[in-house]
Amino acid sequence: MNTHLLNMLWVALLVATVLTWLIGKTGYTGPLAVSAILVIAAIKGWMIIQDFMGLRRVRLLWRGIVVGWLLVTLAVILIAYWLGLK
Amino acid sequence: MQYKSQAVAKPYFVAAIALFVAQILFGLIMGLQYVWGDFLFPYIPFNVARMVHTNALIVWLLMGFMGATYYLIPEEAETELVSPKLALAMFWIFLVAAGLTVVGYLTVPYARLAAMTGNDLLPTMGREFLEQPTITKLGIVVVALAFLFNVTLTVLKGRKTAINTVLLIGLWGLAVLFLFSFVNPHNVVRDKFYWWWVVHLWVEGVWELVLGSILAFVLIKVTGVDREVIEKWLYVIITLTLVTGILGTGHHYYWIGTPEYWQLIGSIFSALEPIPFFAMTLFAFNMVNKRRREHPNKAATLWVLGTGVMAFLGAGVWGFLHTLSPVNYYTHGTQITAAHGHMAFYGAYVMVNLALISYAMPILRGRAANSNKSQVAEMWGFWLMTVSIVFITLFLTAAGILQVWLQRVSDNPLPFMVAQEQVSLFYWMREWTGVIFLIGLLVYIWSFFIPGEEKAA
Amino acid sequence: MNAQHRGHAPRPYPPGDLAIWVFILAELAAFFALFAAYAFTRLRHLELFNEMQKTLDSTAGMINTLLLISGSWGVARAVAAVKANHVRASANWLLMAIGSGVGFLIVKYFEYGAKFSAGVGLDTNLFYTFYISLTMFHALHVVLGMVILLFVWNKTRRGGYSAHDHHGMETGASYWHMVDLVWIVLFPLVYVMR
Amino acid sequence: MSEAFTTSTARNIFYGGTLFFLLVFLALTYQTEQSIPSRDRREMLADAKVVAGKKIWETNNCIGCHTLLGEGAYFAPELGNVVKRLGSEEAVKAFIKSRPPEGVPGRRSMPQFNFTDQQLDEIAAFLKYVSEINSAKWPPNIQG
Repeated sequence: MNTHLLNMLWVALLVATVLTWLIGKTGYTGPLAVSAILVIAAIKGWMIIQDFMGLRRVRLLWRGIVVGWLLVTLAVILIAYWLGLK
Repeated sequence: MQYKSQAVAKPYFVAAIALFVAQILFGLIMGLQYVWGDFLFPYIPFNVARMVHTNALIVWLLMGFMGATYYLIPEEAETELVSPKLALAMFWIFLVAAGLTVVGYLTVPYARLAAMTGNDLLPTMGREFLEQPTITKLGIVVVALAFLFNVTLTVLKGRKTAINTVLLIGLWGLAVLFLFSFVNPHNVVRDKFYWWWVVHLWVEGVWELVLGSILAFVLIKVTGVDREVIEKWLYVIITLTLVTGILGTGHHYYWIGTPEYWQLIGSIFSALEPIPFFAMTLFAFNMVNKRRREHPNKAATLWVLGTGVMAFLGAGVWGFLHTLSPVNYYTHGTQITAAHGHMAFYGAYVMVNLALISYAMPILRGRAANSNKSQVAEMWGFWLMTVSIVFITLFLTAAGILQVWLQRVSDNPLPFMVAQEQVSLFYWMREWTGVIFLIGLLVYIWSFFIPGEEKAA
Repeated sequence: MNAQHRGHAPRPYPPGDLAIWVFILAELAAFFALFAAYAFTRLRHLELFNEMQKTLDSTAGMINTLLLISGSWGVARAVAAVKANHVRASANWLLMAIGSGVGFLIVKYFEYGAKFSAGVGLDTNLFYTFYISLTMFHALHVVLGMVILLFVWNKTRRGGYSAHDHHGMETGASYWHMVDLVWIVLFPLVYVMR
Repeated sequence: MSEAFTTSTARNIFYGGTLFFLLVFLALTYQTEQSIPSRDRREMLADAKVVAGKKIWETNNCIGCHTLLGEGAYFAPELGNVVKRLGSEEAVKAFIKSRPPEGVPGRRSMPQFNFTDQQLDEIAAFLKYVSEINSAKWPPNIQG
């Protein structure tokens, strides 16, 4: 495993986390903020699944299950949020 | 039969099936009382018939488990049972105690029975499924201890496999949790809370370990698949069982005065409870597909596959149907629960017992498998009983849905008894299906008496 | 290690023991159900949830996210190190991950402490039922993950793993990453978005 | 497959996972015990009649036909809210007393238990106590 890549991802994940927190702190709400937050979560989760968990080199079925979990979970959250807007 | 002491299993199996017949007969009486209210009244009131029906079920399943344990432990541990005499003595004590208890139910008013058996000293009677007199309960503890002593020592001196380890964990858990039947606080909420530690943690917890290990044992025998593979599956299945089942207890804590967060926890974990049952179905079919030998006992294989499917349907699907708290709010304590109970008990515990009996009984009688004729009759029994239970479940589900609608959902909710009359058609259909079930059971028993030993031991 | 894999057909099974993956999938299913239940219950109690969310300490949540991510990174580095046969470094990376778990629990301790001393409990209101159930359940997974990592660390320290045999370490690592992954969803859902 | 999936790991996950969820369950049990005093009306148990009533409830196997907070048999009406449904404890007592010993032809009927007046008081007190337990708004309506 490329340790350099791991380090880069680590920094990226830290930055993304602070970004999410800032969105909350600055009081941004609404569809745009929530979409941004969920997209950030998706990217973070994807990085963890692909390279920390190491599923990048595993056949599609297993990767699909875990990435699928992430996307479906976030999609359900988004749908519930969207329904709440009406 | 590889070990002489396995023979002690035989009386357990015979008694189990005899009690099974009693269970069904009293079930038919109750079913009739649903539509013919004063049938046998006041000689056998409904509650008495129900006690016999449910207690006979529990006792015969336990008898079957014990017989199964005595049969499979020597073979797994590769050593004779520590004390076959103790096993036989316990058999008779258990049988006589169970018999006397049933006689007590049928001949004496329940309050008198309670007074006669010293319920005042340690009141434990009169709670669903735990109606047995306190002295019977103490007797069960003694029998269980002697039984566990016997089989645990056998395993300790012999080979320890995943199957006998899991079986022992299940049996010890069963015995330890039974001790909660002696916990009977005055506070109804706490009473119910710990009552479920016996009832739920039995059937959706430790009993499933027993079920899993018996199933694994029979699968190894009839398919010839590597023990290694089957044992892995066994561990995965029982992990899923306990991971979901322990917190799944929460689905009983919705409306009995316990805090409302149980609605969240109970709903989530019991929604996952079908997973282990689904895994069990996959397991059974997978192993049979991968079989390395054609075992002459086709009937046993059928029972094993049946267990996988019916346990998933009855415990998994029908359980899930009414387990989420918003649904359960309406279905709690209706015929839906009864529907689930019938198919789950049959699909999981009745069938696994019959699977092991089907496999072991011919061997105990000195042959690898019964004659074709006998097996055909047994399979007829299988199909008659299984199809009947499916229809009983469907009719009770229909009755339940209608009951929920009339009594709880509609704009002008009907009183309980009025709603009951509205659904009596389904009760009649259930009763007739019950008769077919009894016929199936009789065919099954008849198959034991069909001679012929085409296959040598 | 990297070169070995490049250009090869994908591996049939995820890293670690398949049994842990069955367990991981069951856990993910449980968390999915919890998240979905949260999201849809929020829908019916929008005002309560939006108002109550403001009482949460999102900074504590953010620090905890950083800690878990760092722990996950540490474990990934530990696996990379053992594959390169740097056993000592691997053990140290594991220790760092365990340390991040300890940090997580310390932050949680203060966070809960503040809530409980304010009289908040599981049945204060629906939002807190979810907040406490979800985060407490997750925190217990952190504890379990730490116990697993402690075993793995101990075995690594004694030279139990090597470039040839690190199946057990990958098993523990996969579980730890799952705990992290779940938090990545939990943090924005419960602490931030409204 | 055999390398990817070992029996010893499966076994350890079984023990670890079970222990984990058992501990969670015990912790929740502790929490439940802490919080139910506000819901279970335990102060009513100070009345000896309620305690005696529960014993009569048990020794006559009422649960063999009825449900109580939805648990029991489904042959006869729910009794968790029966005091509210019939209107008063007096009405409950009158109903129990009025059951014909030989039953009602063709219909379900409760047996005649020949309770003394004191026993009837005790049963009614017990059912009154159960009706006041906070059961999260269950049953959905007065019919139980």
